[in-house]
Amino acid sequence: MRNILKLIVVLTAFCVGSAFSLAFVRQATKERIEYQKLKILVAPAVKAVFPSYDNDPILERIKVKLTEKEIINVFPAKKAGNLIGIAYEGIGSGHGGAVEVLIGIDLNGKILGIKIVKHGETPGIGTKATESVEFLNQFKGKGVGSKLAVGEDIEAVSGATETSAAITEAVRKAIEIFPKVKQEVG
Amino acid sequence: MEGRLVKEFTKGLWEEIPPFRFVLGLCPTLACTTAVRDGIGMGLCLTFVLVCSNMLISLLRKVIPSQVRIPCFIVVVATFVIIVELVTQAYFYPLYMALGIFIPLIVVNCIPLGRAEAFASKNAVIYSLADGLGMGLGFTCSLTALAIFREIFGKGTLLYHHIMWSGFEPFAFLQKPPGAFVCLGLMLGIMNLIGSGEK
Amino acid sequence: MMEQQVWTFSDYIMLVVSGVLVNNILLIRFLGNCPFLGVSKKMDTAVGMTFGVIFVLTCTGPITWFVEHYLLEKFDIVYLETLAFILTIAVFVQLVEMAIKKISPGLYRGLGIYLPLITTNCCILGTCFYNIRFKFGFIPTIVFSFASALGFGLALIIMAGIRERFHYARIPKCFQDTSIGLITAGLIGLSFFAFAGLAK
Amino acid sequence: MEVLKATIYPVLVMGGLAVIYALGLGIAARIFYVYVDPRIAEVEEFLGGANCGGCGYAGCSDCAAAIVEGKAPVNACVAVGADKWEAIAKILGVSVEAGEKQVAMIMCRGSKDKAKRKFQYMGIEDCRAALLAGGGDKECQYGCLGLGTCVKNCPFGALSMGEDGLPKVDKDKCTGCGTCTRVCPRGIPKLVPVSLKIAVICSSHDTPPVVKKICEVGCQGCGICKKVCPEKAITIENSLAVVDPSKCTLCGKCFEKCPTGAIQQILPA
Repeated sequence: MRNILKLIVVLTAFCVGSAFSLAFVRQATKERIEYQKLKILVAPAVKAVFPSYDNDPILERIKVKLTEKEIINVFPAKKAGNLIGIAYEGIGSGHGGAVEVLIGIDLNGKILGIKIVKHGETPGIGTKATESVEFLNQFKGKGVGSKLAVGEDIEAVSGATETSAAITEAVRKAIEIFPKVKQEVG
Repeated sequence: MEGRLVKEFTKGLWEEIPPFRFVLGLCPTLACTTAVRDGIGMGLCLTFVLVCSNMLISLLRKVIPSQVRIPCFIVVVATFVIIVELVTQAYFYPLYMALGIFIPLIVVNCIPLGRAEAFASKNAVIYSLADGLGMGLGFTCSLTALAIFREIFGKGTLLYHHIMWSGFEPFAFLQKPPGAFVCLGLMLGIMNLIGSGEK
Repeated sequence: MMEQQVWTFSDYIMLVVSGVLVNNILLIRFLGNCPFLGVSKKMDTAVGMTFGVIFVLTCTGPITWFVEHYLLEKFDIVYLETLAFILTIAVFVQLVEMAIKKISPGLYRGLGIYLPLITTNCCILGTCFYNIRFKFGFIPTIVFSFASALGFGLALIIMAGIRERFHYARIPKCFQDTSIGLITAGLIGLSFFAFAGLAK
Repeated sequence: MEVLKATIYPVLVMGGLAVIYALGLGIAARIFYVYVDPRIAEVEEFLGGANCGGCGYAGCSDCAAAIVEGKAPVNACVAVGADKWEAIAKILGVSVEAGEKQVAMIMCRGSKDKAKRKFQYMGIEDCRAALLAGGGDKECQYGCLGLGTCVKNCPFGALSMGEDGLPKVDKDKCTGCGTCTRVCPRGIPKLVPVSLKIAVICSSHDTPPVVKKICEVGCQGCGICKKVCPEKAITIENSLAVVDPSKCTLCGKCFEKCPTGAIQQILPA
């Protein structure tokens, strides 16, 4: 019995010590890791949706609480210290799962540009829409007050209707929350 | 004492250099040597883990009961591995992405566990430090050497700079997994040849 | 293959083909090379090791899956994955070793000596990580773990068959043993490339 | 609050895991406790340690267990001498039943100049490999191929390859483990009692005319020795003379009469 007790005490002590020290390392590196991950994933998209800016939108990201559970990252673009626009993601459901679209919006709610961040669409079919510059450029200039519906103010890429609709859905959803986001970002 | 310190340090660099003389830790040697940056990165990660775990185990060697020493060693090594994982993720993200699963797998790399069992649990802290540093750097050198060869001839680049002449057609085979095996096998053979010439 | 919701029977077949042949854990994914070169000198030991790995991996795969999803994710401490997994594997292997020793001494004689080696076999821990990273559900986890172990065994046994013949071959002295073993492994790996395209 | 949570959760979870695992191991160690006879380790100390398999068990520790359990005699290990057997017997508290030391003997005299070759073999230096190439280079299908597979496999270094292309046995080093007998594709080395005084040093079952043609020193099975032996100790079995050492008085008549000298008195080395 004493042997078992000794076993438990030693192993537990090691594990607790290890977990304790790791918790600290984790807290020290957490912010940086999130920044690095976003930088790889989102930074190219941010560059694509804004014409020009001179800050690091990833570093200055703002967390906006939409509801109790839903928190999104908002990336502000600045020029000479003045906020010129914000970028954040909208999600639509496509053929192969979620389609994540980053949209850049100026302060008046006008879309500056959009870029697909992540999708699972079929190569050669759905990707016709995700890669079409013409299709994506249709969104430029639209914004709060636009209908944003396929067949009305957005023309779908033929052969990739489903994906076109998913992208449009993502943009529409993002625009819907714009007033709230703007209020938070201020 | 100084003489012994130097000896413990240098043995890892040639006489017992892993993974050539000690055929241990082959998985990262094969997987993380497609580019020089990855090879050096992997080597340094392992060196850090090895030095830290060697020192800590040497410090605690009188506290750990022998029946549970292996689980304890594993916990110590795993702790440092997670630290490395978090730090590379925070500061060297591209390297972290390139090495992928092989960073957490340092835990089961035979080198840290083997050194803990064979050396650190029996020797004083200072010697364990020298041993860990020597072995780690030896491992780094081996990986770098293999990576230099594979990157130059497999991709035609060195640290991502093109260095071969313009018409150079890279041997893609060297970048593929079987190329890694063959390459390491040949290098081991050459090491043996040099080693046997010395005697 | 990833994040798939509904798994049909043919998906499982593809998963096995992929695990055993296309993405062979030893030759293509580079996991478990130390025991691969260590115990492939004789056929008997290779077969013993193979059964050990198949058994341990098929059990630890699902166990670590539970640890990940019902413990680590719940408490938001996924970064402790490495520590929790290796501890689980080490303890499991030791338990099995003790149990086999008691229940079947004959089996212990054949398998027991390989069990301590299996703890530090990176193909076990590596496959457990892959199960999580590929976001497999519970059943695919079991299938993939088994397929990986089978792939390991296949490569190991092929290698042992070839290495036994090294006795009769005239190999230059400096290339003997590990060196020629690695080159042979490379050539086997090259032949496994022929399976590429058979499954994802 | 957040920071507290982030510290306490990992500590609690890992601590909990450790307690459960350690408890499991501790309990399992108790449930699955196996009594290992300490004498097994003691006995193993005295065994050869070469895992030669001469005892018929899977290895030295296996043999030690068999000895302790009484399934194998205390002198089961042929690789060590009588003093070790006595030590083992002392551990177990029994006496040694006498068993004579056995040594290997090469049952062929067909050296390079005495036995004819079919062709010149230039392949891998291994008798088993040579046998695959047209059944070996010797005309005699029973004789020693002389490529030294037995020499390479002897765990005690008791065999060496002689100038004449036949292996030589060092009787002092030989432990009678029988490895050479097992690895030789033709079974040329045979285990014989170390005190053996007379033997027919040939393995050929070829008929007299065949042997006459291919080997100067082989036993032809002519039967002259059988005729001259006053004790009727010699028989001819399948064209090969066999001596019964229990009947032989070493009178020497057969040595004189044998036309090829295959039957020999064994002189102490």
